[in-house]
Amino acid sequence: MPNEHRLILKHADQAGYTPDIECYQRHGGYEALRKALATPARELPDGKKQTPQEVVRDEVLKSGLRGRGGAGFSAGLKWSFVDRKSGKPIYLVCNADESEPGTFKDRQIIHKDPHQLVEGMIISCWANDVRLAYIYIRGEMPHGARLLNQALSEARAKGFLGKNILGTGYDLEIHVHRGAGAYICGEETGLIESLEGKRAYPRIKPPYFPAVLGLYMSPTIVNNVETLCAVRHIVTMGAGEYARLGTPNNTGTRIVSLSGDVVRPGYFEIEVGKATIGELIFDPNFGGGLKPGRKLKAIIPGGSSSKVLKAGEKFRLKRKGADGQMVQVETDLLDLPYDFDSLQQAGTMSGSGAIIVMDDTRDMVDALANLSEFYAHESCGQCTPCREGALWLAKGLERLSHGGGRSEDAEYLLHIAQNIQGRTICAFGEAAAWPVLSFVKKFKDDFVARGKADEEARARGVVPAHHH
Amino acid sequence: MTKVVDRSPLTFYERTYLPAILEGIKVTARHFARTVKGDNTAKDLSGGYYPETPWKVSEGYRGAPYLVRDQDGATKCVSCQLCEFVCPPKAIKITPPGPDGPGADRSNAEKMPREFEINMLRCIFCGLCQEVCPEEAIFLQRDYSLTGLSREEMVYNKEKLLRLGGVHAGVQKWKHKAEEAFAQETFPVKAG
Amino acid sequence: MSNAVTNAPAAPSPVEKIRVKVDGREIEVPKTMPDWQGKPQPTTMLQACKLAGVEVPHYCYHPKLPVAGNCRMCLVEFSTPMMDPATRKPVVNEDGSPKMARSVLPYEPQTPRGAIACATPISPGMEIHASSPATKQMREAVLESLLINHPLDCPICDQAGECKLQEYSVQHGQAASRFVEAKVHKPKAVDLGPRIMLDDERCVLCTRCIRFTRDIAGDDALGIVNRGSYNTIASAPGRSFDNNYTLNTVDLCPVGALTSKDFRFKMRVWFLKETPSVCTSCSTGCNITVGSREGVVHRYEPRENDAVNGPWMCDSGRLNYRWIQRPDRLDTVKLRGAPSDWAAATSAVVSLLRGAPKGSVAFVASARQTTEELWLVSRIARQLGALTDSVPREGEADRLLVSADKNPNSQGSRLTGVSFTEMGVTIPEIARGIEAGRIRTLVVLGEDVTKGGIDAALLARLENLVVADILPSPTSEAAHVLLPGCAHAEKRGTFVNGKGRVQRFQKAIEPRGEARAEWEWLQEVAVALGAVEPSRSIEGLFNRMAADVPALAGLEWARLGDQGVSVPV
Amino acid sequence: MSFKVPPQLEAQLDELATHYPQKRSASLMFLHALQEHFGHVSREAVEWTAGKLGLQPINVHELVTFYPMFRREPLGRTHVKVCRTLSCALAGSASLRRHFIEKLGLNPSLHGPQTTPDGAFTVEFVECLASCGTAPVVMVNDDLVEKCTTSDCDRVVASGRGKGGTR
Repeated sequence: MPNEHRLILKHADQAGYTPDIECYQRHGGYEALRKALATPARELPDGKKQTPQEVVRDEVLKSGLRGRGGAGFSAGLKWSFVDRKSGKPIYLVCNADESEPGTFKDRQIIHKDPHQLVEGMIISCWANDVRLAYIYIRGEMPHGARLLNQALSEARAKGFLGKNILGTGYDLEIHVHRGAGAYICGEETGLIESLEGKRAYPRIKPPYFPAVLGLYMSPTIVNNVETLCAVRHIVTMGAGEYARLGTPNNTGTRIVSLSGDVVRPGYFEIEVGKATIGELIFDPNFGGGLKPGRKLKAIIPGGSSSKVLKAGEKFRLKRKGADGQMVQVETDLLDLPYDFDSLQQAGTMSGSGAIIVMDDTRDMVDALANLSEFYAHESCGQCTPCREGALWLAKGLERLSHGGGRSEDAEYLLHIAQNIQGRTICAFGEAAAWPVLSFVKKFKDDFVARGKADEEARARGVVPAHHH
Repeated sequence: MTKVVDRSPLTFYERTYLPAILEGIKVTARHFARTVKGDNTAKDLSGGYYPETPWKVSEGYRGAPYLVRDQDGATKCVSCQLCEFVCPPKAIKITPPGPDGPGADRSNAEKMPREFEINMLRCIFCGLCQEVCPEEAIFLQRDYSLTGLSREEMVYNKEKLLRLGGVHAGVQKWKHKAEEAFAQETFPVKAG
Repeated sequence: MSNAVTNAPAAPSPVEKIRVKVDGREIEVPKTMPDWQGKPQPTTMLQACKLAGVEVPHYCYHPKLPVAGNCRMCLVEFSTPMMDPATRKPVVNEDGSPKMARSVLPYEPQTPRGAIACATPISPGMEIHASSPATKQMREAVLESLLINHPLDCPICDQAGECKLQEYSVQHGQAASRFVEAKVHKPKAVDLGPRIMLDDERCVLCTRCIRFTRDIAGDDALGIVNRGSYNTIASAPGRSFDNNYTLNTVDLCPVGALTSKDFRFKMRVWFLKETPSVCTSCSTGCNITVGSREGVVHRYEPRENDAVNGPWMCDSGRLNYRWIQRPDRLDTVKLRGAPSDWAAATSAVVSLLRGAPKGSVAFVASARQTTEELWLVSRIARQLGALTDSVPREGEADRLLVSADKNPNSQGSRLTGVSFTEMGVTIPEIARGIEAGRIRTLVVLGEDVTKGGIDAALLARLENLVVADILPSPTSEAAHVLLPGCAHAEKRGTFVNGKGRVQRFQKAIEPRGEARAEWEWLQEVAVALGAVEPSRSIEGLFNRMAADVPALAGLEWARLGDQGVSVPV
Repeated sequence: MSFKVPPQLEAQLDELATHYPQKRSASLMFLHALQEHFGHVSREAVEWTAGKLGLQPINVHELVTFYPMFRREPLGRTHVKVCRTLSCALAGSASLRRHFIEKLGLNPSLHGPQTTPDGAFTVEFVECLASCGTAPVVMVNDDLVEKCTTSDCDRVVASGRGKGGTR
């Protein structure tokens, strides 16, 4: 039976564990920073020399750490893209704008163990020659912002932050910057624009890749809270040890946020890929199953933007067989290992690690209408397909879910969504389109039936019952 | 396909034109007889006693173009000047309202012509103005008997065109827009 | 200031070329091309397509504005040579041609993916499928999106006829809309500033206006307010959008969102005859297009000329056209106050000049007259030994286009020798000459000299006052011979702008009443006096002048083109 | 009402502006601070911020209208934000909102934020508050009420009625 493997949240929920620096240090806090700063330079077998910073960057790359924010891109590779020759300062921004529906993992770290993030950030900044860094926290977390500010001043007082950190001559300043209720600030270039004091309009890429032209047109690293915390553990454990956690190419631990129709919603830190979706939902250690008498209908596996999975769906996963050859294995939804690659092969993504469970009492039309309203509200409106399409979807779904449906609405919705995905400045286009594409394709009968029923009701002159 | 028209030379009698003249006298005599008997109403279109008996025009007859109002009494024309552009004999002359002209008599149609003139002496009743009109504001109506004592009198102005045109109860798209905007309550629309 | 206005570029240094294919046709394009500021940047797909003669539709892109990439209209499908990930070598087909990889969605490899042509740099061997079915579908979809909340009120929209939404709908759109929801209704007839009216419903949020006013005009006055589908262009509450360049946003606006209050509901653009001309409000000489119908000028619009004004012009110049239609225009030839005709008036002028003793005649010819006219004045004056000058007109300059010299042809006046470097220095001398009775005949073209140093009392001392002008003034009131003149829109000719750009302008409308282009009677007088050989047309006159004036040596009317030619000044 | 930023707050804001290499970056933090102090971001606050940061008023006005947390009108003393998004919706947030609305005598069919006539409460639906594991959640001013029940709602209303003064 799988269990949690708590690394980042090891202490967070322990009785008596407090977010102050003394408590953190009692639990080994800031030792990783000391270790990182003391990293010796090293010579590679090919004779090339690595500075201590390069050694740490190399460790992060070797650890196989993948971004925990949504895209699951290798953190070490992301760092390696940074333009270090521009002569401009390099900035690091912690993306704490946790706003993907279903996700509440960063909240736990920020509220319960803020110093861990601060330590992870200081190490990451040092490893990337960053002198100025920001934590972009969502506006709806005022307590989190206060705790982080508190943690930063405590760290400053102890010499972990500020001028000449721990006597190494390294200077770093970190500031907390509050967002103000815009989901699009989670997109890294939108976040950068917002941090520059503008509307969070994502930038066009090319040319504005953050690693080259980011904050103030300087090279910039944007990492998720959990990713930066993981850096701290990679330094402590060493890349090899960290990479042994999880499964190949899906290393380490990650925090899964579980919500919706389960008995025990909550967050669980697991070794990546070491628990299946079924276990996460049904295992008493995790979700504890559905409410009595209910059956699973659908799950959204990686935050609301990921494509929905239907109960009973089967996927063909590529797996290494006993003889080392790649074989295709038919896998049921519930047997999907919860990792980056398996979910990608299942046509969806693990995104921000948030699972939303829906049981058989749920109406897929209404659920999708709810999500589409979210995306219509959160579209920044910069580029045409998303600005117009997101609201169009929401209006169509609102109509369908409130008695104004037509039998052709399923096709109508697919058509609109198809014209958004892949055509926008940022990935919000996909985020808005994917739920629609997947819900309507996988539950097409529900959508068509809803539309037909409305048509028939209208033909009979009946005012639809569910119109509020 | 070529149709061959009979052009055989006239006979001697035909060349005297007497048979045709006699035929004409016969028709006249018949009508004379009917008039005397008091039975002079025309039974068919071609033989009416115009102007005593007005010509009964068929459905879809293309007479003079007039402007129409909508069912609320508002001028439908928005001075887009497409009819002026398309008019083959250049019979239409529109004076747009300009920046400080009067607004439309419907709140959100924004404009209507300051003056709209059709020179009925030039008009060839072709119907292109009606066809091109995006507002269903001008229609060829069933008037064919246009008379006047001067050229000036034959230039119909906006007021006259609207008076002659009457009401056309069509889709009131500007009104519909206004209603839709009103139903939206506020701008920007608040989420919820 | 931006580099919107640049002089003709110096001989370009050789730029590396790369080969790309546009719609299957291979072309060679420079690796870098000038961006909106003229700085070399990697050539974009859109620029490459343009060089290949393939039009890529767009709304937000404008060659003289920073790239925004938000309208998505220029999405195109493309292929790049396939690379072997291991060897980093191109993969080749059996026939040796490079194997191409079509751009596809990473998560849906069967679905083509577009790139915005306005911002995506080309790479060697790239193939741009500017008219492939996938590209067409993307355009169709973007247009559909732009139209769902658009009011479709073309009949009342001033932009109709020059609207990109209309044009692209015809070229790339669908006949029917699938949209069955209620449209978003945004503010209409928003009073954005003294010259601009905004209809937010028509706006496609391309942000050209915002970028123009921020990055070109230097007045960060516009922005987008609200969010998502409710986004609207606005100025800050209580702030008026009123800099001297606001009307350029009307030209830039690809749709009918920003319209000119001056032109509002005045005339449908398809009736307008477009005549290339030059603005006369200052010595910058912005190139303009005069829009007129049936003898009435309805608007000026800037005409792009990178050597002068780029694609812009100032509001004050643009709106300075109403005087052409003033009801009090001089439109009758008068001799000693009585209506006359051109034959009588011209022969009167000839005879009084012919009989005049040397030094008894002076000319004040406005630097608003054409170069040809000024040259004729100078030739006649030389024949008569007469003093000549123009009246200087100074005002405020700005850092973009407006120059302090408010005469459109000061340089023409100087080059032809009518005035000296310091314009107006001779006028006091002329005044003294009249005072002393030495000067008994004064010929004035296009000036009210009572405001320029020769007052009414002095004019009254003259034996002969010949005045050619457009509008009445105390000087024209005092004229013994009054010759109604033409506005620039009513004749042809050239102006030489402050930087020495010789620019020709064409006739847009017929002159008012008996008014006649000044060069016509000036030439008759000059020929009669033996000062010049006759030319039958403005072309001939210009060429004759160019042969005579050293600074214009070698120029020909035909060579001036619509963009003019620079001469040293 | 004249707009006056107290010196203490101004000093705090001046310090905030030093956190960024470019002053414009501080605009969100300025607006947060001004909203906390004045209860909403007025036009004067926008102009003041613009002047302070060397911006044009439109630059700040753009932000106030983009970020939903900024309010251009005064709100109720107790600001109730009910999470509307999926996990909370599954846990019954629509009935929570209706409970608040009915309890406070507001209009259930109206969308958008509503304030009680006495200025005591503002109730609105907001998008995901990132606490989906404890759905449904409601934010009351700065505090999160997790696994919110109707009796929690009643408690919020009762304690909000107790508060006097204006924000």
